[in-house]
Amino acid sequence: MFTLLVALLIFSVVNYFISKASWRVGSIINALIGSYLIFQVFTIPKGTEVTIGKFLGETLALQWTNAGFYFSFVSLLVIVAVMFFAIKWLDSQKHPAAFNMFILMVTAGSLGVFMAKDLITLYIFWEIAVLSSMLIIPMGKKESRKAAVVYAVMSAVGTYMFLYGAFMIYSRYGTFSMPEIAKNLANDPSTSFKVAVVLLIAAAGIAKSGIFPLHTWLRIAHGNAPDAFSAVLSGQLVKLGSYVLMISVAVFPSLKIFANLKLYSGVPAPNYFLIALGAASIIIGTLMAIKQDDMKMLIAYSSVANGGYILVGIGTMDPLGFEGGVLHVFNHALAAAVIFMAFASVVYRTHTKKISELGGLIHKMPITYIAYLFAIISLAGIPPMSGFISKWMIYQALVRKGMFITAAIAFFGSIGSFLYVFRPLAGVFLGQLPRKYKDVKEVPPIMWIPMLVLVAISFVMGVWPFPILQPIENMRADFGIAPSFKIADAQNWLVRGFSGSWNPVIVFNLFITGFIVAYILYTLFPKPKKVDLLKPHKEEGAPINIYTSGEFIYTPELYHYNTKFYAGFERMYEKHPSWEKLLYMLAKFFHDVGEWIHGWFFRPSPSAYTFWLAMTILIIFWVRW
Amino acid sequence: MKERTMWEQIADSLRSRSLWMLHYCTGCGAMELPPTMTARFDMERFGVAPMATPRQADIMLITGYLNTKTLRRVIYTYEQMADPKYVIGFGSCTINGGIYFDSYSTINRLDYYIPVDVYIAGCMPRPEAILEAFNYLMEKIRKGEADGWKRYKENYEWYKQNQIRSLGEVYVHDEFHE
Amino acid sequence: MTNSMSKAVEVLKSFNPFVEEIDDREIKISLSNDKVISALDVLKSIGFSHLSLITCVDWIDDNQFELVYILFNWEDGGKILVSTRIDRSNPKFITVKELWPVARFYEREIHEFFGIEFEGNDDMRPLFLELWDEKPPMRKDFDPSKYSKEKFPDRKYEKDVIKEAKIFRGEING
Amino acid sequence: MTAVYKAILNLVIAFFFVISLEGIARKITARIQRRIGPPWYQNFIDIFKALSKHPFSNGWIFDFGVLMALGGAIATAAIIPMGSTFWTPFPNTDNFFVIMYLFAVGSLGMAMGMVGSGSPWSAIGVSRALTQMLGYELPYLVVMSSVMYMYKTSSIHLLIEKQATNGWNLYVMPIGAIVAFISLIGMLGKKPFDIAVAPAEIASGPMAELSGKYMGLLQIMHAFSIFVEVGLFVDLFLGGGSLGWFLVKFIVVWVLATLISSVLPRFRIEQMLKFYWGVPLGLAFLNALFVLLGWTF
Amino acid sequence: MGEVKLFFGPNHPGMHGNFSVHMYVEGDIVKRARPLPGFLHRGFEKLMERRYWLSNLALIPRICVPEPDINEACYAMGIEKIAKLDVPERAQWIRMIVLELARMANHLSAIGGVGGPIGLYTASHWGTADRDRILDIFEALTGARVYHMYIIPGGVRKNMTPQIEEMIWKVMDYIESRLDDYENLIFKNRILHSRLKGRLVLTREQALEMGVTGVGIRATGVEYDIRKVDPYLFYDKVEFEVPTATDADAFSRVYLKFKELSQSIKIIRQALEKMPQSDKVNVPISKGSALRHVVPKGMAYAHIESARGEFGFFVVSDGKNKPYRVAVRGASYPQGLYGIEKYLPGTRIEDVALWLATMDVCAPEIDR
Repeated sequence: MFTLLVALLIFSVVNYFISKASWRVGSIINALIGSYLIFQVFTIPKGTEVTIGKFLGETLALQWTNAGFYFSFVSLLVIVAVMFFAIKWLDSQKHPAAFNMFILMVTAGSLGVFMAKDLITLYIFWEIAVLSSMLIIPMGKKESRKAAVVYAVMSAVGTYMFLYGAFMIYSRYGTFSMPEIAKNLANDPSTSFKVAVVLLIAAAGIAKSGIFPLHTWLRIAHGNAPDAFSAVLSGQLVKLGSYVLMISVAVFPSLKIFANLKLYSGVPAPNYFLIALGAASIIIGTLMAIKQDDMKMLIAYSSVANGGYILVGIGTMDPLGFEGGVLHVFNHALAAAVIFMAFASVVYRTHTKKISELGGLIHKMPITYIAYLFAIISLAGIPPMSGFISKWMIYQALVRKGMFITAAIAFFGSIGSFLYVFRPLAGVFLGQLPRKYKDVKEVPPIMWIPMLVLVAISFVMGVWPFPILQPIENMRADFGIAPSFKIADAQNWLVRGFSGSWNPVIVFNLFITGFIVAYILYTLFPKPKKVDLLKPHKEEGAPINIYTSGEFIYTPELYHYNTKFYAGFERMYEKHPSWEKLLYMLAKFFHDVGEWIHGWFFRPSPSAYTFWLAMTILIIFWVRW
Repeated sequence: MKERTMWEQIADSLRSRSLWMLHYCTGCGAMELPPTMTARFDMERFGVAPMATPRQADIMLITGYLNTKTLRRVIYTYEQMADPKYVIGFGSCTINGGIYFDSYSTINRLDYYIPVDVYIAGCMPRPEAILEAFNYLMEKIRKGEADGWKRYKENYEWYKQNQIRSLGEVYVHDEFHE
Repeated sequence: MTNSMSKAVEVLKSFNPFVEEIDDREIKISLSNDKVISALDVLKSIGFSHLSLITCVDWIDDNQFELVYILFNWEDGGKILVSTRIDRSNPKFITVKELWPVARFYEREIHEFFGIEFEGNDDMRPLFLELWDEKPPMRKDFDPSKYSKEKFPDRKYEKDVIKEAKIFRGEING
Repeated sequence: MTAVYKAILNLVIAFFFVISLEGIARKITARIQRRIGPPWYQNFIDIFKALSKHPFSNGWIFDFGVLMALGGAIATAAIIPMGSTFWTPFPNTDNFFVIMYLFAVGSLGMAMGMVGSGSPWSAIGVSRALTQMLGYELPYLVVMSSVMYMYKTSSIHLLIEKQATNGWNLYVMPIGAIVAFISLIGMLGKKPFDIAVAPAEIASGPMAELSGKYMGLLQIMHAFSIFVEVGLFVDLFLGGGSLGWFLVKFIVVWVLATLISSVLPRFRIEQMLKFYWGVPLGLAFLNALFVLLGWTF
Repeated sequence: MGEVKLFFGPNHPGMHGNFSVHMYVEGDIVKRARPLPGFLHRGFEKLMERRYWLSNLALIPRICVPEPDINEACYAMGIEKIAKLDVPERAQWIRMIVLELARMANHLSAIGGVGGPIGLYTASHWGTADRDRILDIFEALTGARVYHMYIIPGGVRKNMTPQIEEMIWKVMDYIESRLDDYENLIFKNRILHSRLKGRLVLTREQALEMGVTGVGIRATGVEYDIRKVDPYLFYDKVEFEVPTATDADAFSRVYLKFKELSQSIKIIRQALEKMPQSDKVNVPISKGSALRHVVPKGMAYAHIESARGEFGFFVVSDGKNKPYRVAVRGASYPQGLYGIEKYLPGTRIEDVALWLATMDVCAPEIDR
């Protein structure tokens, strides 16, 4: 395993030089390596352990667990899809070679995180992933540099809290190894220490997966990263955070550790805190996503909300909730990756990411549209896509535990997700095509095939979820979250909840039957006459032939409703308190203080320098004597 | 006239009993429509109901005089309606210009521009007359004789030429429509 | 004459008005066209603040247009018709949209139907007519009947058909 | 195999029964407005007439949206239990959340197809419909969660069975039932909440571009939706009973909703949200609290 | 981009009559609006110049459809002013009754018409059905339901029989008994309050600047009613109040119409009581056959308080048998054109229909 990671890291540098010669060859090699890795993760036997070095007298090791396998597999799916996507997409970028290098580093870093057995190894690979992704974000765009800084700072806030936690643990137990820590924590009498440690470790996850107080970087980083890389950011890198959150509540078995801290329906207090943060993220993510005009920022906020779902699900430590949360990792990774790739395709062709400047692209980019459509069906949690299964599980857990307020927030987020995913659908793909895009073409197959493959995986897992549920069941067994029954009952084709079950195959068949019946009804009756929505583009002086109140309209872009799509709803929270604004105010305050000090101490005049020199000497002498 | 198939006969009989009219008051005859729709005369009894847009409507009521500005919209709207579609001309203005026969802005006969299935005489026609006209139209549809939409297709060139003669152009471009 | 009207006549003395009494609450004041705007300003300030109508009469025999501003006093119900005549061959006048903003539309209408230009009122796009290709229709020398006959064909009735035409039964389709 | 027959019976009942009821609702509204109103079978004529016309299609996504809407509605209607375990086509799949989300397929299909028509009126209508969904679903789902929490099951036929021993939920948790009924009116798109298709404001919104058979298919879809919405309410709050009783209760709920809607004007969109997120949501949480504390009848 | 261009009309269900508002919206806020009238333009003023003084009677009711009698009354009063005619007293009373009935008919359909935009269709059904009772009176009195051609220069066309008087009494009692139902259905409805109260406020300054008359200005708290300020007919001989409100919003405008209904009933009852019995209800405007009717040279402006505000006819005669010029002051001209352009921006899409309904924008009298 370690050789694999090291080889990846070394080859990423080699690939830089290959890509310098021909970036296309480099990216093809990347894609092949990625595909190989997907097969590779299946071959590694579970429980393999490799020692990689020593730190403070502790061995650093890698371990291949069920959780690591699941997360690696999901990550690789996303990364490989993006790698294939990039083979063509990179020609719109200025630094394809650097992209090829860093994306391979990100892969290595993330795999390392999922393989890490101890906190320090995790930290090292974490930083590799974060720093290499940070270097991709500003690629070629000056205005994105600030985004990279925000991303790094937010990440660092989390990471240093994580490190602090890790060293607190070390100073008390003298170990970094996670299984050891879990054992020690369970027996530790000091509650405050345990709470502090768990929350500090979780802080890295909170920062990375964009949970409430540290969610602000998502919008900036996702919005400004290179378009295809946003798919990796949202689909894969954010999941590192979910992994750490899972570590902090499941690998360190919170049910056992905080057995005396259970407040209500068997959920420990720190988990409550995390669930509350998750719920806040759901609300903030949903509300903010609904009002975004930039389509990438919209999905960035939706990642905040979905990160909240994952945290809520895992945080309940309920068999169903945990499985739902972990499955949601998979669903959201695939859906967000496809959505960002679809947007990257749109930007690739139209060079804008503002919803208000687009429209009617379905006439020109139908395949991208299909990919986007199925991705949002999954994201909104509508059967027969797999997104529904995880939401169903999370609801089951919440209702079973009687957590009504969290459940209401989860429902709000779920219905809110209809609103925000529909907005780009209506504003970008449907409606009227603006004149300036009348010569836009569909993206080449190498760009749409990865999207369709991911969509197909999500679809198949929605109809027959048992292959993906099995590793999750294994994981749950590892963490000892006792199942009272088998959730994924593949013999009876059932997914079982705490009471009541459903059969994804029947649901899918019903849907298909309904669709076929509808289609038969449709064909029975007279054939429709086509209304050519593109007529104003083709023919000068032809009015738009749809309902226009009887008047004549010739300008398609004026007859396309995409600005302030939910105006009535957006108006309700126009003047909302904003965490982001508060952070900005703080940043501005510190900046001003710095400026002030800078201005005070470093006046650009010789006399000032002389004065301060004299003062310094005086102080030194005063201290000396 | 061609023989209708059984399906067409059934369809025609259904169409006759569910007439959705376009909610468009082109002239003053629309003033007697609310009484016809409401409690006193209640034309929903016969399945006649107002509809919002031309796409859904079956009948278009030309409720009185049409000036050239309205006629353009009427033609445009008529072409947006789904086949089969029927037109009822209200009042003498649609028949021969009525009291506005010498006006510089109103047309004098409607069937010169779009085919009309039923005319109602009078200015303005009473609700009873409107109901009678609806019943007559229903009967015509049932018998398959209300074929204005077919005539419009067959004589499209003729109608277009008449429209251009009176209107100049149908799809007007002016500062409102750019 | 109501109080306000006598006062108005009093105030307008300096403008050389020609005052005609139509009714006990309605007078007509004719002014030369350079004094109209200031007279309207004065009238507005003494209570005739409601502009009922601006209209125009085409005196083709005198080759003049008569512009009539009808003002109304909400306090005692006095009506004043302020009238002025302008040249018909080069019809131009000054807008009163600063006094009454709504006058913009009255003037636009007069421009459309009589062809009078109002200086200061830029918005003179056609309002009621569309693609109008003749002289302004309200002028006396425009014959609507002829225009209608040319443009809008009429239904031709033959003598014996009229009796049998079941117009009501709708059987006379073209 | 019996499941398939039962599902077909579901669909047949949904079609004939609900469309007759829609005609009867028109009749009731007409009586309130002091008119005679159309015959009860008028809606059948309307639908088949619409299907027989030669429609316009605004592109393939328009067709696909309509098919998806109807398909989703058919799929959902086929799962709904009709008042007893015997009349439950798929006892393993009649989970509440499955029904709610399967139902959303139809809504999404309709929204997509209608916006795909390219008309801004439709887009405005769809944006209103989705916003409205945010309004009524929230109190409804909270009430439903408390029902499911109380009976420890989310399977509809089990909930019906539990009511047979425990008494109707209408008596057990009257507050919840009232909130659910208010939400039901919004779900049905009846009068104070028919914001999405307000004809005088946005020219019937999503339906602005529908012609001929598209209109007909969507009316059939609407009938299935009503069957799902009212059927769920009857199942969850008015106990079970034989198929006949189920239909009788269905009629009662439907007529009540029609009566209420015929004397109310419609809300503006944010007034609707404020309304739903005010008293009904509060009551829903109160109901949940009562359930948690065991204070049910 | 960003703004969407929508046409509210002519073929829009929220549009009463044939009129178009062309609006640029952002979200659901109207950013700019422009009226597009002229769909009902028939060239009335031109056509009147081509017809004899009395033939015009057939033409003028058609200027404003919901309330045609005001046209006849204005036209007749204008001619009477120029010709200095004395109209028989009974004819004046009958005219008053007819005008008030017309006002009631218009108000009933307007109150019902507010039901359309806000979805309270029951109100429109009730309103229209009750309006039909008034149309029955007209039918008995004049022979026609909508266009009556009843008020002619010099009086009214036919005398009012005692049976008709009795019928009017009955209908007035009936409508008065219905007022409570309206109050309960419409004006006590909380949802309707939330829709209309505080919306579309037109302050007094704005109303005066625009020249809005009728309920539009009375809703700002001013008792500006031509029946009181400039009494015509015998309005100075009957007792009635001019209801006013201070909110100046859409609700108060509708509510004022409702209040005026009972005032109209009061006026009609007084008129029926005070009306002298006589057979003489008209005087010829000049000697000779109808074709040779001439009106002396002169010009006059006659205006009355219609249901929508000040409605006036400016009549010019050159002493021949045809009018030289007739100009019409439509009551909804200011709010229908200037008001839409100036004061509609900033409101919502759903308020546009309410503006048209509560401000009583009547397209035919704008277009003529």
